[in-house]
Order: sequence, then C-alpha cells, then structure tokens
Amino acid sequence: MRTALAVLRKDLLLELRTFETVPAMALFSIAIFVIFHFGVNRPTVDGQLAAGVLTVTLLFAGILGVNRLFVAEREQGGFDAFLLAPVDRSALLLAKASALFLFLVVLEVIAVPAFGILLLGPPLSPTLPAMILVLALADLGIAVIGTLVSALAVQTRSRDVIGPLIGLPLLIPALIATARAIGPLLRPQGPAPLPGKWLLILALYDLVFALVAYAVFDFLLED
Amino acid sequence: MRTALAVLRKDLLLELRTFETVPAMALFSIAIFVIFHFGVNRPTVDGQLAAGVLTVTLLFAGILGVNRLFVAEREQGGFDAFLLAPVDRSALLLAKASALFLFLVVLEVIAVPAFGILLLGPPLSPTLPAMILVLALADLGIAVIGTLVSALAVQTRSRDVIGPLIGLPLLIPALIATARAIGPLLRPQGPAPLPGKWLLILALYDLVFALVAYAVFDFLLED
Amino acid sequence: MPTYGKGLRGLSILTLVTISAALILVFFYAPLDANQGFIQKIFYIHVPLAIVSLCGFVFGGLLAVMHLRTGDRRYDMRSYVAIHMALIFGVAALISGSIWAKASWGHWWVWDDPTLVSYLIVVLMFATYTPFRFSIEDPERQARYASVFAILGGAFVPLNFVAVRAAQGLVHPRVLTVSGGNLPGPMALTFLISILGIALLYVTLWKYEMAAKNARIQLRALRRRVLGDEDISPLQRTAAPSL
Amino acid sequence: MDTPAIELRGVARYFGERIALRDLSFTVPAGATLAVLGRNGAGKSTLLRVLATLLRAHAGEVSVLGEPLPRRAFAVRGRLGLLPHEPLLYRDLSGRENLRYHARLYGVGAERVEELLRDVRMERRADEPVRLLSRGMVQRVAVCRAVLHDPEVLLLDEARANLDPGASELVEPLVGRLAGRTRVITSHDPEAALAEADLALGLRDGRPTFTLPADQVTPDLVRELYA
Amino acid sequence: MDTPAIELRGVARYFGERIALRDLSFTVPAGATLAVLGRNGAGKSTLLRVLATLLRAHAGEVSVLGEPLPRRAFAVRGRLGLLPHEPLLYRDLSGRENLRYHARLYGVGAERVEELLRDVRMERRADEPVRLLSRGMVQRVAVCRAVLHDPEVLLLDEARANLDPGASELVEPLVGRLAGRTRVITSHDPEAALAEADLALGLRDGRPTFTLPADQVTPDLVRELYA
Ligand code: HEM
Ligand SMILES: Nc1ncnc2c1ncn2[C@@H]1O[C@H](COP(=O)(O)OP(=O)(O)OP(=O)(O)O)[C@@H](O)[C@H]1O
Ligand SMILES: Nc1ncnc2c1ncn2[C@@H]1O[C@H](COP(=O)(O)OP(=O)(O)OP(=O)(O)O)[C@@H](O)[C@H]1O
Ligand SMILES: [Mg+2]
Ligand SMILES: [Mg+2]
Repeated sequence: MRTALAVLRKDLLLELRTFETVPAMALFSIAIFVIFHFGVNRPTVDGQLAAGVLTVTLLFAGILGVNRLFVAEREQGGFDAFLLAPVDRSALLLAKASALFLFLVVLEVIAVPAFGILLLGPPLSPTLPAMILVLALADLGIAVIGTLVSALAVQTRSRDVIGPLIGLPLLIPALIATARAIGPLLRPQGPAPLPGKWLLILALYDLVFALVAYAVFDFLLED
Repeated sequence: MRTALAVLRKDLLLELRTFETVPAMALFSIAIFVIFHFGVNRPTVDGQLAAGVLTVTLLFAGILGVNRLFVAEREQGGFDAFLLAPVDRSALLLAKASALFLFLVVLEVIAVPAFGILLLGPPLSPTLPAMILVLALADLGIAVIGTLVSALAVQTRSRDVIGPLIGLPLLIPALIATARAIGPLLRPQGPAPLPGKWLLILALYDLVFALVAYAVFDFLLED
Repeated sequence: MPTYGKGLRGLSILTLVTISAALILVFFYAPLDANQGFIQKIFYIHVPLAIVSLCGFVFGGLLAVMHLRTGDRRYDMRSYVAIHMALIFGVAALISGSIWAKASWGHWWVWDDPTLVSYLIVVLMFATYTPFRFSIEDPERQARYASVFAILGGAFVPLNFVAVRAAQGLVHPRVLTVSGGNLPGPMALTFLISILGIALLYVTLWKYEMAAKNARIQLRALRRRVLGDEDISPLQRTAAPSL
Repeated sequence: MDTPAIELRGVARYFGERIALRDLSFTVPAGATLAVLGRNGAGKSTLLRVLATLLRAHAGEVSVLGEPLPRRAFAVRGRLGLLPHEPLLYRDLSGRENLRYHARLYGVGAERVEELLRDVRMERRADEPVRLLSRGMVQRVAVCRAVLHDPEVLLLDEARANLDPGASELVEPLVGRLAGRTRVITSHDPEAALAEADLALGLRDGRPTFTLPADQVTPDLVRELYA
Repeated sequence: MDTPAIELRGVARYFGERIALRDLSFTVPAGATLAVLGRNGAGKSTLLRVLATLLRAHAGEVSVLGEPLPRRAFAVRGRLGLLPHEPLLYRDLSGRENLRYHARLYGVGAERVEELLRDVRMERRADEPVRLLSRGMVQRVAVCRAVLHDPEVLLLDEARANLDPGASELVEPLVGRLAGRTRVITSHDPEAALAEADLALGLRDGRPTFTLPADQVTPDLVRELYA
C-alpha cells in the first residue's frame, strides 16, 4: 500500500512534468466531439447514439493513455529499479491501475462537460449521478485491462500496436455494457432509470478481470 | 531523396520488425468498427454520421502512427544521428510524412472495405473514386501536421512538452472538411457529387501546411 | 519428458468411430428440419465446431494457468497447441457458419449479429496470439507473456459470451439457451454424438501436434548434445515454444 | 558470524540458446570485495543481475546473505544494492525527486537523500530534470540511488565510469572498500579493480577461468583473459 | 595546406541562464589530437556538440575544416564524426541494420559496414537487436557508426568507456592517434588522454583554465583542474 502510493505519486509527478498523457487524451476527445458537431452537421445527438459517441471517445482516449503507461518504466529502467526494491510486486499493478483510473477521471471531468456543451441534446445535469456511477465502473474496467495489456505490450517489439490490438477486443464487452447503460440516461424525453442488467455485467466484468490481473501480474515482472 | 528513402526504409524495417502489420491493422479496424457498431447500437450508419465515424477512426490511427514513428527517434537518439549526417534536413520531413502517409493508406486499404461491410448502410463501391481522393487529401494533411508537430518534440534533452499537443487543434479543420466531404458520398439514397467547397478547403489546407512545414522544418531541428 | 504418442492409436480409432457414427446419424437418422430442409444438417457440424473451439480457447487458458503455477514450460507448449487447434476449429466454424448463412439468410455474413461478430472478434484476437509470441525474443518471457495472454483470452471468451447473449442477437438462433432444451429427441441425440465426435477430434489432433512438437524438440536437444553448444547460431526467433 | 555473504554452486544462466553463465562456483565472505573481470560479453553484468535477484539462475544454487535465491529473494532485496550500466533514473524527474521516490520504496527517510546529495556535491543541481545533467552528474545520482538504503551487499557494474577523478574520490566512502560492505565489482581497468579487491573472478564466455585471491592474479592471467 | 582543422574564437554557449561554455579560444592543426579535460559538467560534451554542428555557439566564432559554423555546417557534416555518450543506435534494430542505415545516410557502401564489423569482432553478433547486446558490444558498434564515413575530424566523448582492454586495442586503428585524423577527445583518465594527445584544454565550469601542448601539462595543473 505504502509502495503503491509511492509509485502512484511518482507517476503523477512524472505526468505533471512531462504533461504527456492526460492533455493528449483530453484534446483527442474534444477533437472528436468537435468533429461530430461540425463534421456530422447534426448539432446535437441523444439517446443511444449519444451514449455510443461518448463511450467510444472515452475508450479511444483511454487507449492513448494505456500506450504510455509503462513507456517510462521500460525506456528508463523503472522496472528494474522497482524490482530491486523490497516491496510487493502487485503494488505496481495497483499503482498503475490507479494512475490510469485517475487519468481517465480527469479526462472525463474535462470531456463529459465538453460533450454536454458541444454535442448533447438533452441536459446533462439530471443524469449526472447515474452517469458518474456507470463511468466509474467503466473506468475501473479500462484501468485494469489497460494496465495488464500495457504491461504485456511494453515488453514486445511492437508496443504501440499490440497495446490497442489486444486491448480493444478485450474491452468490447465493457464498452457494450457502458454504452447500453448510458443510453437510457440520455433519452431526449429525459433520463430513464439505470438498466441494472448492464450495470451488473459491467461490475462482473470488472471483478473478473481485476481478479485475473491480480493473479497474473507478477508473472509479467519476473526475470 | 536518397536520404528520405534511407530513412523511410529504416522506419519500415522497424515497423515490419515489430509486427505483422496487415493482420494487425485488419483486427484493429474491425475491432474499432465493431466498437462503433455496438456503441451506437445501429445495424448500419450512413451519411454524415458514417463520415464522422470514418474520420474519427482515421484520426485515432493517425495519432497511434505518429507516436510509433517518433518515440523511437526521441528515446534512442535517432534525431541526433540524423542531424549529424551530411543530408538535407527536409528529407526527414519527407521521409516521416511519407511513412505516416503509407501507414494511413495501408490502414485505409483494410479499414475502408471493412467499414463498408461492417457498418456502412449504402454500398461503398460507387463512391470509391471520390472517397479515395478525399482520403488521400486527408492523409496528406494528417501526415504533414503529424510530422511537423512531432518534430517539436525532437530535442531529447531540452524538449518542450506542449509542442506536440498543438497538433490536434491544428488538425481539426482538416478533419471537419474531410467529414463534410465524405458525408454526401455516403447518403442512404446514393452518392451525391463531391462537395467541391470542402474538397478545396482540404486541398488548400494541405498545401498551406505542406509549405509551412517545408519552410520551418529545418528551424525546428536546429538545436 | 513424456511421449505423447501413448494411447494415440486407440484415441484416433475411437474418434473415427464416433465421427462416422455421428455422420451416419446426421444423414440417415436425424429428421429433416421442417422449414430449413437439408441444409440445416450443417447444424451438426457448425455448432459443435463453434462450441468446441470456444472451449478450446478456454482450455488453452487453463493450461496457461498451469504453466504459471508450476513454471513447467511444457504447459506453455500444451497451451500453445490447444489455442492453435482451437483457432483452426474456429475458422472451420466460421466457414461452416457462413455456408449455412448463405443458404438460410442469403448472405455469407451478417455483421449486425452479436454472436457472429463477437465470435469473429474472439477468433481474431487469438489470431494475434502467435504474432504476439513472435515479437518477444527471450523464450522464457515469451512463454510467460503468452500464458498471460492466453489466460486473458480464456477469461474473455465466457464474459464476451454473456455480454453478447445479453445484447439480444438479431438473427442468429438460440437453441442452446438452456442447453439443448427444445431440440426434438432424435436431433438432440445426433447433436450430442456429433459434439462428442468433434470434441474427440480436437483432443486427438491436440495429442498429435504435441507428439510432433516433442519429437522435434528432443531431436534438437540431441543435435545440440552432439554438436556441442559452442557454436550456437545466434538466437533464431520463433513463435513456437522452445524448451 | 561466518556464513559467506555470497555463495554460488554450479550456477548457469541462458538466454534462449545462448549460454551467458555456466558452472560458476565461488564464495565471497562478508565484507570482502570480489572483482569480476572479463571481455565484453563475458557475462559480468548478467552475473550481477543474477545476484541482484533480477535474473533467475537456470542451474545451480545461489545464496546471498545466507538466503537461497530466488526463493527468498524478497528477504535479500532490502539489504542489497545494484549499480548497473543504466542509471535507473527517470529522465524527466529531478535527481532529488528520483531519490525521494526510491527512498519511499526502501522506507528510508528524506534526510538520507539530502545527506547523499551533499556527499556527491549534487545538492545544487538536484532539482534539475536528470535529462539536463551531464553524464557524470547522472552517474553521481545513480550512485546515491544504489547506496540509498545503506546495503550490506553492493553490486557495482563499472561504477566509476564517466566520473571525474574528483568524483571518484567523493563516492569512495559510499561504494569504496572502506565502506565495509561486501562488494562485487566489475571494471575494464584490471589493475585498478584488483587493487581494491580481495578476490578475483575471471570470466570468459560465461565460464570461470580463474577464481583467486586478488593478489595472486598474475599479469599473464589477466593478459590471457583478454587475449 | 595549413588552415587549422578546428578554430574557436571567444566561443560561448548558454543553456538558459546556465553558462556551459565561455570565452573559449583555441586552434587544432590538421592531424593533431586535442584532449579536453575537466570535471563532470565542465562543458566537454557541450563543446563536442558545438563542434559537431549539433549546437549553435551563442557568441564567438567556430570554424571546422576551414568552414565557419553554423553557416556552412552542411559542408562539414560529411567530413566529421561524433561519438557521444549515447550510442545513437536503434535498440530494436540489429547492429548491422543500424550501420547499413547510417551507411546510406552517408552514402557509404555496405562492404564498409562488414569491414568495420569485422574490425571490432562483432560480425557474429551483428544480427541481434542492439537491445540484447552487452554494454561494451554496443559501444563497439557505436564506434563503427562514428567512423563509418572515414571522417577527417573525429570527436570522441570517452570513446573507450565500457570497452575491455582487448577491444580498446581493436578500435585503436579506427579512433586511435595513428588513424591520422584530427581528433578532439575527452576522458576522465587524464594521464591516458594526455599520452595520446598533442594539445590539452582544461575546462572548469565552461571556462578554459589552460590550453597547452599535452607534454607541458604538469600533474599540478591536472590536480587543481579537478580539485
Ligand atoms: C458465419 C456465420 C456464423 C457464425 C460465425 C456462427 C457462430 C456460432 C457460434 C460462435 C456458436 C456457439 C456459441 C453460441 O451458441 O452462441 C453458434 C451456435 C449456433 N449457431 Fe451459428 N454461426 C453462424 C451462422 C449460423 C447460421 C446461419 C445458423 C442458422 C440459421 C446458425 C445456427 C446456430 C445454432 C442453432 C447454434 C446453437 C448454439 C446456440 O443456440 O447458440 N449459425 N454459432
Ligand atoms: N536479455 C538478453 N537476451 C539475450 N542475450 C543477452 C541478454 N542480456 C545479455 N545477453 C548476452 O549475454 C552475454 C553476456 O552479457 P553481459 O551484459 O553479462 O556481458 P558483460 O560481461 O557485462 O559485457 P560488458 O563488459 O560489455 O558489459 C552477451 O553475449 C549478451 O549478448
Ligand atoms: N540541454 C541542456 N539543457 C540545460 N543544461 C544543459 C544541457 N546540456 C548540458 N547542460 C549543462 O551544461 C553543463 C555541461 O554539460 P556537459 O555535458 O558538457 O558536461 P561534461 O563536461 O560533458 O560532463 P561529463 O564529464 O559528466 O560528461 C552541465 O552543467 C549540464 O548540466
Ligand atoms: Mg556489462
Ligand atoms: Mg560529457
């Protein structure tokens, strides 16, 4: 735990210094919204379509973050440094996943309002509580899968390709669930109650992969 | 020219080394479209929406490509090595831009047909010639801007970090133009003629930035 | 190192028998489908193929778990072969499915059906398994990472299945909603036999492949012992596990 | 107590088919210094990485501070410091930030960081991103990193590379013989290495050519080691 | 012809407020070797990067091979080789692929690559990704890179770091004095550096402390340079 905090702290510091990941993610998603707004000369979207656009955007932005997650560790020997320390290895998983989770939250704090302003037809505010719940679950899934995939990809000769390549398919179920869960919230005629089924699937998905990740992560670090 | 070829060759080598690119891209684009499919939960999309989806995919791939093309240079001193050589610096611009362009073309060769069967309502074939023209212009824009902006990140030691971020905003006009130009081609009731206005804007945009890039690139590389 | 040849002959014979039995049942016993007619019989190939391939992927994942638990590289080999075979079966399922689709829906492929598309995603994802292995030099790391990949995939298959089931399929039938429930008796029997047959086929092929791989590795080991490891050619990269 | 600080028996390590180390056996008593000599590619760094628990041995037994590796690796890590070829520092963080991070990983207080920075005369440059430092300054910070937790066993891979003569004296009390640590050092300056070592190990293509007290290593032995 | 190979007049280079080099003036006649000595951070690498046209001088005049920099930089690049701290190689490409790439950039034939690889005894390891090579092997390939185009002026930043004694002899004909190139070398082994130099430049915080024929540099001068 102390370790995870130390690593997380380091990662956030690094992000503050290099300013590489989060701004890129945020700009990317805003760019997408702008494209849809002006490009798809449909001033507003709602319902399932809106949910889809939002989810897909966040997912892609997330992938961009995933790709950078372990680059510094690899290029600058952070892995070795961490492995030399007398600490529990799964702390790295915890730290990286939390870092990614935080990045995603920051991203959404920027992107979701932007979405509300740029693209969304129905008002955002009434749906916010439910929305936050869904997105939190989604972020959790992306964070866990993303960390795992990123750790897998970063040691291969094709980091930047393999990450998204394995990550996107793996995340499809989570994406389906998220989009379907958000859809009803953005109905033009005002939000419907959260579809519990999809929340359940999302939660299940998070749980399963969290457990898998915890079980296998150490093997990604071993010599 | 010879130089540009040498650099291009090296980049392709690094690429091919790293992954069987084509199957990767196939899976990649299929995954993306399936994600869109499930996201927006529509059997098919058409018109501006379809155009928007295609453009966003392009942007996403472009960003991944840019990272791929410049990270190695930055982390492993490839730029210094190049700057030491008795060659014309704009060769690097040419090489990187073409590499990026190729990358995007290869992706589209796979992704557009996949898009046609997966997601697109109206048939693709009648619109192909026009589509190719638009996409070519779009790729050019992305390639040039991508290269130009990444060059800002060259200076390994004292590199400025905000530089790369201005890329996305710069790209947005081109992307909007692309979406607008493609939109009419994908109308459910069959393709309309290419909207010359947007095509012109796109072409103009490419031209301007190509010139700007050519003009300023050397200075970006200067220490 | 165990030889995987053991019991292969018996198994092969059993497989042959079961499959031919299945075929006989399919063509002479199972009744013609009321509205689809003869083409429906591909059901007895397609569905088992699809299901066995999915199970094969999961099987590969379980073997990968064993590899990581025991650290025994042979499990990695087994997992590799299991996934390899499942991939082949998967492609076969795709093909048989599309034939059926062409016959009964008029298209080779229906994209807006979750079952089909998600299955394709699964197959494609495991299609990157080999290239993924290939892009890691160090054999040990390759083995470990491939196992993690396999486990991810193994966990992914059922989850994906659930998510897809929840998102109502549009055209793709759902017979096995409560596992073979509403199949008429003879069809059910035939179906069970053919599933058994395909499953046996999978196991047999798996064992064959394992035996072959083993032979190759032992040969290489012998060669190394004879030639001596002084002048080893620089690391040649392969996707296949090398012990 | 007299359990040897480091003990190897018949150790081998492969990378795929390449044999990086083979039938390596030696013991280093506590407080002693072992100099590992050998050509480029002889296996020195690999040996250090094995001792540092970063690589598993594929054959034979390794025990450090009486703990068998890799089984009890976690018990050893906190008591052992490695200074490899790479500085293991984040280029975009300052030296101080890097060391603070490692201090947290090792559960060491921040004052220790300041103390070390002063020892290597980097206190005035400690807030610049490492990527802006000169090569030797980076090496100084890397030395601090390696000795941050005051390890009992120190593994030094050409520790003095890129350090100016003054700086090598500065780091002497940290990584030198008198620090009283058990040390395994590698160097491409055999004389210097032997001068500060008690034992010497000659490696050739991963095989030991000699394992002797440092003072018994004749120039001929050295010459043929590199020939 | 007797235009000096390298000539500096009142050269200064800043990084922000930091002064990395100031009022630096010296000339190196063609074929001679200049040893640049100084503490970590004295400005040695910066000087080499200025001479290599990678950095602009902020004040004063630099001319290499009679060509004023940076104006005529392009005329100089092909005739000058730099071996910096970093190997400047792509880790995921093999040594051979890296050198082939540079050979194309410099318009040099592939046979030259093979010849060099043989010279440094790397021909059997030349097809492995650089990432998997030992540190010294990487350095050998880096040396090949620097002399690929047989440059008239050679700038060596601690060229022999990480090379075993045998390897330093191997690279002697490539980067050594007898190769007959004009050389600017840095090293943290003053004796060795002075031994193979004609001229010596002492740098301290970017300022020259002495510029003398190598044989006139007294141990005291050296000592106070590092003190
Ligand atoms: C390329 C096209 C097809 C693919 C990729 C495909 C794929 C699959 C898969 C993965 C399964 C097992 C998993 C599951 O049960 O959901 C399955 C089962 C089945 N498929 Fe297909 N299929 C295709 C075409 C068809 C067609 C055209 C039909 C009939 C009109 C059909 C009928 C069935 C039936 C009845 C099952 C039984 C299992 C169940 O109830 O889901 N399939 N198919
Ligand atoms: N990760 C790896 N994968 C494959 N081979 C490796 C790996 N690491 C090292 N090797 C090989 O193992 C051998 C020993 O490498 P090592 O780095 O231990 O040599 P060294 O004695 O440290 O050499 P140097 O003096 O140049 O540092 C070399 O042939 C090297 O190529
Ligand atoms: N890109 C840069 N930005 C800011 N400061 C820099 C940069 N490059 C070098 N410096 C500073 O300039 C000074 C000289 O650095 P330089 O690398 O030339 O030292 P050096 O003599 O090579 O030292 P060493 O012997 O350690 O290699 C150092 O204080 C260094 O921090
Ligand atoms: Mg080494
Ligand atoms: Mg330097």
